[in-house]
Amino acid sequence: MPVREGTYGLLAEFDTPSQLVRAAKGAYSAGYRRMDCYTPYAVEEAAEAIGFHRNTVSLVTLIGGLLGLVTMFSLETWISVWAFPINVAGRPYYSWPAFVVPAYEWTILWAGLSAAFGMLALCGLPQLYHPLFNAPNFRNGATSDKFFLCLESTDPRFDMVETREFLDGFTPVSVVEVEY
Amino acid sequence: MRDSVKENMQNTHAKLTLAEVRAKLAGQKGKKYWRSIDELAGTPEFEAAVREEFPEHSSEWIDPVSRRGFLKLMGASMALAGLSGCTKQPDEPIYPYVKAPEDLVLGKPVYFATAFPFRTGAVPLLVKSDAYRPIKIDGNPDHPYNQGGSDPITQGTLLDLYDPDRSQHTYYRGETRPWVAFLGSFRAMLADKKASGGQGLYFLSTTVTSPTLAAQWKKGQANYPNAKFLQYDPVNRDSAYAASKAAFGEYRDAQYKLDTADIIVSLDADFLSGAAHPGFHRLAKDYANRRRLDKTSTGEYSMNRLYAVETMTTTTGMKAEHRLALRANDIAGFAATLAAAVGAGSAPSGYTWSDDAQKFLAALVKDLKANTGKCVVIPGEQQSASVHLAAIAINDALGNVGKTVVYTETVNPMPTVEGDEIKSLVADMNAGKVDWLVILNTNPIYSAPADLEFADAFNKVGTVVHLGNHRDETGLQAHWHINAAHYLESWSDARAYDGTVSVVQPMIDPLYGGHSAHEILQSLLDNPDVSPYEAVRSTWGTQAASAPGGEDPDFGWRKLLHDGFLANTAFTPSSGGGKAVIPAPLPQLAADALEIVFRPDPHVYDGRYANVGWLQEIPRPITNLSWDNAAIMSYATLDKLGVSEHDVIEISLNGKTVLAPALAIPGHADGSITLHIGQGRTIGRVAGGVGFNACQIRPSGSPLFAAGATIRKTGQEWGLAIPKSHYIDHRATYVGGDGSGTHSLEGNEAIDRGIIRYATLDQFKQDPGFAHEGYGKDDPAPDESLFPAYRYDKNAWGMSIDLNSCVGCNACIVSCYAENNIAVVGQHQATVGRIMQWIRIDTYFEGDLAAPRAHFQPMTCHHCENAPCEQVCPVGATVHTPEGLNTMVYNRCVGTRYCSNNCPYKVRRFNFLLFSDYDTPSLKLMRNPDVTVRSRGVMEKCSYCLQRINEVKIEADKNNRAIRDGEIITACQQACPTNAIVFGNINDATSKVAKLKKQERTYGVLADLNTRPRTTYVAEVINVNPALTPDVGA
Amino acid sequence: MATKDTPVNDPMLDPITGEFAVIAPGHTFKSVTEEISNIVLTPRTPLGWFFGFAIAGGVVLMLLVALTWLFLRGVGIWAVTIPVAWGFAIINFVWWIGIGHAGTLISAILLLFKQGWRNSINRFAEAMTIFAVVCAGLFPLIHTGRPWLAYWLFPYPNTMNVWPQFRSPLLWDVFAVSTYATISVVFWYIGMIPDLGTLRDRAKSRFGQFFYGMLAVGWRGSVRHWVRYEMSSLLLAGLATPLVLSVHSVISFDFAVALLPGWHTTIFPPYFVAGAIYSGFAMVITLAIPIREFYHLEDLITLRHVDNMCKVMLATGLIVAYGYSTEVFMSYCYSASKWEYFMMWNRMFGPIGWAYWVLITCNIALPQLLWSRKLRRNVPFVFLMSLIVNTGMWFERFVIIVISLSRDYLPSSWGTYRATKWDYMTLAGTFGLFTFLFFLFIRFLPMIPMSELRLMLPQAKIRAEAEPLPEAGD
Amino acid sequence: MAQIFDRSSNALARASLILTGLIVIALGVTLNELQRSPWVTRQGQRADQPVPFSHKHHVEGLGLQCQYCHVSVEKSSYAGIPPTRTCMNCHSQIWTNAALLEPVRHSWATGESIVWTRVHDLPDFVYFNHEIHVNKGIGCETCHGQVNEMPIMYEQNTLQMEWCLNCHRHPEENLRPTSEIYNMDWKKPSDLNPVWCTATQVQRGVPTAESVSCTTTDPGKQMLMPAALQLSLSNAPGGRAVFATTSAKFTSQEALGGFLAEHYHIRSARELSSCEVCHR
Repeated sequence: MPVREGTYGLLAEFDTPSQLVRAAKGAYSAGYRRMDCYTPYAVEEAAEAIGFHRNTVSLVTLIGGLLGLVTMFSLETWISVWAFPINVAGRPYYSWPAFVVPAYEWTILWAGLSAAFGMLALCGLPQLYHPLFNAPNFRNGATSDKFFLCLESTDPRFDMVETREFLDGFTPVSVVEVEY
Repeated sequence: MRDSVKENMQNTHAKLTLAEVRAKLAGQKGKKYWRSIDELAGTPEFEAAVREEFPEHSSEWIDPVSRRGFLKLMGASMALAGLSGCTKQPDEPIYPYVKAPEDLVLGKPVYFATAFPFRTGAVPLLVKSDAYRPIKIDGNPDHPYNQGGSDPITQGTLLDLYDPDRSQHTYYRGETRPWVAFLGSFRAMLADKKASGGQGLYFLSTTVTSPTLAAQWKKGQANYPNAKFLQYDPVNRDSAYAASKAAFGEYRDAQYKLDTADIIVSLDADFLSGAAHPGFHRLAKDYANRRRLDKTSTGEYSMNRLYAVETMTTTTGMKAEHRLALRANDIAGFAATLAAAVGAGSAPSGYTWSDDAQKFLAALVKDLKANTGKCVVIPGEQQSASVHLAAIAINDALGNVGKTVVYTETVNPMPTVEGDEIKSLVADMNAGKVDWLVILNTNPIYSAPADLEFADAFNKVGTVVHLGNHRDETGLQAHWHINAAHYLESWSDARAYDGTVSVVQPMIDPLYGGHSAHEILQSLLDNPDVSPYEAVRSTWGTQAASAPGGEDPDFGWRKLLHDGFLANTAFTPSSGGGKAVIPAPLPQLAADALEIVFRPDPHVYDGRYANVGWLQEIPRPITNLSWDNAAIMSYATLDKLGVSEHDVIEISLNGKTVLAPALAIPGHADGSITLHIGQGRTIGRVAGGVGFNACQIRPSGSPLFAAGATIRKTGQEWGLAIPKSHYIDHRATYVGGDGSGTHSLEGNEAIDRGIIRYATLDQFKQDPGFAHEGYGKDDPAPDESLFPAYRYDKNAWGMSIDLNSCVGCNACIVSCYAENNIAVVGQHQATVGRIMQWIRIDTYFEGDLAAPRAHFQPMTCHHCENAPCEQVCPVGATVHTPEGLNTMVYNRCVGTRYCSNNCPYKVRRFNFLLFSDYDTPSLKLMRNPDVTVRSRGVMEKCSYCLQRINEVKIEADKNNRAIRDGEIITACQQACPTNAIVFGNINDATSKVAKLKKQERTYGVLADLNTRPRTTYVAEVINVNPALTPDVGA
Repeated sequence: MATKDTPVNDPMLDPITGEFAVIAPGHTFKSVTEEISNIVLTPRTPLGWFFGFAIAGGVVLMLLVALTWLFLRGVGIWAVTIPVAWGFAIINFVWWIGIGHAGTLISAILLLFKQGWRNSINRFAEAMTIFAVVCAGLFPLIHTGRPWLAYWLFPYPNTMNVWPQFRSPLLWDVFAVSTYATISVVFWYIGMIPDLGTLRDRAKSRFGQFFYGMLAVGWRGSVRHWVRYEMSSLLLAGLATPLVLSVHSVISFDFAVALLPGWHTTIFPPYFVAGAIYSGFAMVITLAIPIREFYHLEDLITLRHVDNMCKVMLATGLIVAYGYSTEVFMSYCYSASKWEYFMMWNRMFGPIGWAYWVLITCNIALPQLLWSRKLRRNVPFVFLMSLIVNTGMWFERFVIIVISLSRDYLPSSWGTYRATKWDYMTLAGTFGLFTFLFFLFIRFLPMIPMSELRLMLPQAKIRAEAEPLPEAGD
Repeated sequence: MAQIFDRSSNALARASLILTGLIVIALGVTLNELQRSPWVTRQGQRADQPVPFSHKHHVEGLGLQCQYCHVSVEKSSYAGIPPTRTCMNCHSQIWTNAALLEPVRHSWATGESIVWTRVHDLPDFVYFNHEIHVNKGIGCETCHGQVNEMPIMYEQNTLQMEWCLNCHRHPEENLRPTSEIYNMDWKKPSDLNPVWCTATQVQRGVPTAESVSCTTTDPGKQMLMPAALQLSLSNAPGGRAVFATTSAKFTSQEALGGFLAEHYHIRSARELSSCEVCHR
């Protein structure tokens, strides 16, 4: 990603999740869209407040699981019926009941890996460097006990002064400017 | 790796520390030193001392397996790095011939006829030779005597040939010398003694079997009339010879004709368990042929009936319809009583018989009298002369002579009572009369009766020469030791049981340049350099040349070598003969007296095969004992003596003592302990330290059995290796017995589970389908499955085993070992249950263990069509072939052992450690090149001799023809003396096996599991005397 | 309901339900975070940790000795033989895998059932799963005769054109266990990412920041991420649930698919799974109680947890007991099969019958004491009971594997089994390995999920009006 | 609180993730190739032999028959390595002083074997049988390559199990008339090189070679019957056999292979690819 200069956004710090949700709702209704909340645990209300509903993790998982199922079952069938058909214990080459088990396991394996890595990929992780970490107070609390709302400078409504005032209206602990 | 039990046993020997070993050796210099360290190294004390110094699994560090271990770890770690599939094979060199023999086609075996000159009569052989290395020994199928059958000992002589412990040099006082040095010294002595007629020159030989050797001695004696030629083997035919001398005035051999005998009575004669009984191959074959339920011309079943009276439980006794266990001492009394009852002699006084014995006697007498001329009484080799005389008299009285028994000249050319010869020799030795003692292939220091103190007498002899296969106990003490040539390496001759002459011809150049007795005796003659070949040829050449044939003067001789025997040389029965007078038998033993019975070991015989790993390891019939020997007794005696199995007891007899572990077996006579001779050797990597030497208490006066023994418990235990199940369960009522006495849980379960199915002849007549009636005895139909059955359209290999014919002799097992390169695992591993045999003979004891009925069942891989093992192998290392073989692909096996768990027959064997010997050069020569030698971590099992199938298949395919019935013979089938095993194509309705499988008596073991086994059994039918046991059978 | 033996004024007790609290009252986001993260981030390692770690390390060395000898000599150094071709290795394998199941159950199934109390224990229960699977996974590898060829169990293109045989339950095991290990690690790691972020942000040392920063992959607590994260966790839990049920079912197939009496039974899958959870919970208790004492985590792992886990043990123990009684019923009363009949008789009264009674005592008889609430809250007793149950479950596998194999169809081939010192060393060695890994885990990773505990605090509740809470934020 | 990671670390992290994936794939591909590479199989490698024996010179140059040295190829599993005597048959007369042949003379003089290095080395658990292959229409060249073009012997094919199976699963692709077994230059039939074959009536018990006769020259244009056919005519017991008078023309290996497989009674692919065929 290209290195950008300037301001990433304004970061408001709150003590309680309720304050954060209120601020986020306010910002959303004020027309801000490019923004995000940062919380030490999952605050679903905050996500709803900033209008994040779409979630494709499930779909990725489903596709992964089906791929695993098909891959393993066809592998087993190919091996036992075509690649090297051998009479094993008088059983048919196509012993499908036996093939179910590995196929089942691979369904879960592929689905699980898709769920985990799909989630990371959708989140854009790993992202070791992020402008937010430049904020002096962010790492003090975002992962332990503070709640943050960041309005990003790329939002068309963003204005350094107006937005700061807007945020101050929610009585945050502080509002700081985050640089790239 | 030996367990603590073994260590305990070692502790019963005097303990040594390494310091003491050094002290023992200190002060001994030069020539004495070599002898001591050699003597010491093999002794249990020395082993114990080593263990003491390196206590923790000392043997693990010492044995060759571990030395290679580190290299293997390197290999393994490289492999674990993931590249083993890619590792390269090392460069393999090719050593072509410089001049190739013209008739040799490398890769194709050649077969040669020869004979194994065993002391009970020659066993005619056909030896398979690969690039002139004998790799498999089997009976000669064309020979009239054994018709292809063999026995465990004969099979085992192959390993004896390649035994790495064989003596490899001529030694003089411990230093190697060339053979000519001995010859020079020997001939110088002969020249010296020429004048005195050989005064002071003694020969002590093993029983002479070679007519040529006898002829050589005869001529030699003419030159040296005062020289003496004596014979001694610890197991001999003294009783038979003494009896025949008494009855006929000269030594005679009895030949029994079981093909015409309806009633057979064994008076302690174990004629069904191995070559230790003269004529075993023929007797077993004739016996079995009368048990195939063939019908006579009148439509009756021509089945024989066997009665046995014996002490030690033997396969003969267990095959018998009716068996009476008597102490060895009392059998003579029984024989005399029987003789009196049939009108030969008078009944001995002072004998009282139990109810059972009286009932047995009455029924037997009745049966015999009803079958005069069609019955036979066989006396035991290890019974007294009085029993033999009684048998002669009974057979005479019943009109059997000339019909079921004939008397001929002796098979061995120099019959003698050996027990007397050794006594006279020792007397002469002690008297200082013996100047030179030449010991030929016998080992008196080990085997002479203890009270003769042979070792002491030995020191009074000027010069002792020992010719032997091994530098054994005697060889180590003798001044001269000469390494003997094995019979597969040398020329000789011998007569089979029926008298037919066989020529022993060498299969291979002597591996270590050994020499034979012929060469030594020839020195006595005027032409001392005549080779054994010329000597043998001069004996039989004329007779052979008279055979009709081409103009070639060599034709007859070549035919003799080709056939392996000289036709029409069987003995003609001597007519007439003397009258047997039965001497008064020994008085009946008091009820509380304890008797010791000495018997040859069923496998290692008198100790001469003690270093043959196969024979040591394969469980003996009945006792199921692998390695070791034991004080064998009945359960009642065990209880009475207050000892448990595996307890080490001290047996004292006439002031001599020996330590022996106790072992109870079903059916042994009470108040009697059987000791097997042949163990307790002190030399050899296999034999050394195995068991105890029963000769240590053997009295020269009564070498067969002796009363008056006392027992003392030592408090030690010895872990006897009994690889087969040996739990004896006392919960008789629960397991299905009648609640009285001791029953075998296994035996009852085997009958209950339909593993053993049998009926009496009467039951069979009424209900020929008895084998398929009852719970779990109906085999599922082929299509009784969710899945469609696999169709086998072409060849479908199968096996049928006739349980009526199987006598449990173990020949098949040894044959399988030789054919399939099966590894020997050793005493400890055998104890743990890791014995590798692909075929075993399951023995089930039914009923009260004091008087049981045994059932022998050879058990191999059943090649189930729905093989449970295959289904569970994760890598497909065991799969089915289109011909229905369950194949084991060793190189694919990763060793999960799941297949073994899922095998209901438990016939799979696993290489838990590196059991195969990859290092010993001589063993490499012996291996069957067509069978992979299995390495560690690999499962293996019976393959139906796949290599033989493939060989025949390729031959047939080359010629575009179908495989003929009988063209493929499995190794077990080939060795079987009774033809109990039949192999072939079950899809070919005309094949023998298919016909057998159609018999109503044929059943599959555990077939109700729907495994669809390819091996089936023909159920046993026994011909009981209704007067004795009316309620037996399935 | 408050009972007489629980003081009503105990702050840990909910005044209405009488239940113990899951978290002691008075905790804040900050206090929770600090209490847990300080265990990891403190520069001073407790002496006791070093002590325990050294002992565990010593036992691991013993395991290495045992394994080296094993690779040198072969599996023959163990007691395995014919007919008992599977011994300690497979017993230990099944036992360890079973232990692992509780971790997955706590993290997955209880998550699906929205059992909040699981949060305090799920992280180390999951860690326990992974380490148990590591110990378990060792055995199928080393028990083979030629372990260097164990990769043949995987289908990969090779010059032999030979493939694995998919009808074998052992191959199913390969896929089940490898999937289980992978999913468990992934689930564990995904669950740990937010906490790793916390550690990254709280770490003082540069190395700590870097180390946890790498592991946290830049987690910054964005609610968008949180939503995906929660969904992913839920899906993983949803996948892990059938997985955990299938894994022990598949392992039970190793036996159930075979035709051996005592193995060939359809009841194995459910009863193996219940048994796995049974022993797993016992192991969680075995681990939780010392940790709770040592690190003074009584506030976070409360008697409520102990009590609940005891109840789960009791419940699964009863399922297992039902399984045993069904086996007896099937073989003695219903099967009409002589094999089955003999198998059960032999299992109870045969030469190794004592093992069956050990199993019954440890798994069925003694755990009935857990019906008593008082005993369920008696920590030393519960600890002892957890050890008893684990012993019993080990013997369950011993009974199934060894006794069934020792006397099967053909009486001639009956045998016995006597474990060697190498067997014991390997078993003990895996205890060491397990403990060793666990010591590393509690020292370097957060053993209680902070982010999930925060969610459980009363402060986490969103109020309609933003009114500063009195205690919030300090 | 400063950044722990540099700006570039994001790109680095993602790049390394992708790289790891690529490395894993590359490793797999490498191992897969490695196990079939000449480094492992020794395909094409010329071993260090005591005498640089040239098959090209002896076969192509001098026209020696394969069986002159490899005597047992038709009758045993083992084709046979010639004894020193075979070398000396000629080399006692020619090249008697050649330095290259010193090992041969040394062997002859001392009776010690010439120690060759095995070129076609199968693992010990593989039981290959020359006799059946040669008798059923697999030519030397099929496995050993054009030995007549090899100055120093080397392994033409991998001799790996997959290579064996390839033919055992499709034997007809490599079958040729048994009369052409030793023909190093045999070409599979095509439109330009047709093959004519005549089969006698299917007879059991007649060696394969005698039941079919083939020729590469059009029998229609030729008066003489092929030698092999004459042989079988005269050998037929009691004139029982009746022969087809016309011979079939084959212009593709597929057709010829099918014909030969039928008449040589080649076992089915399933039988031939069964484990016990090669492993015992």
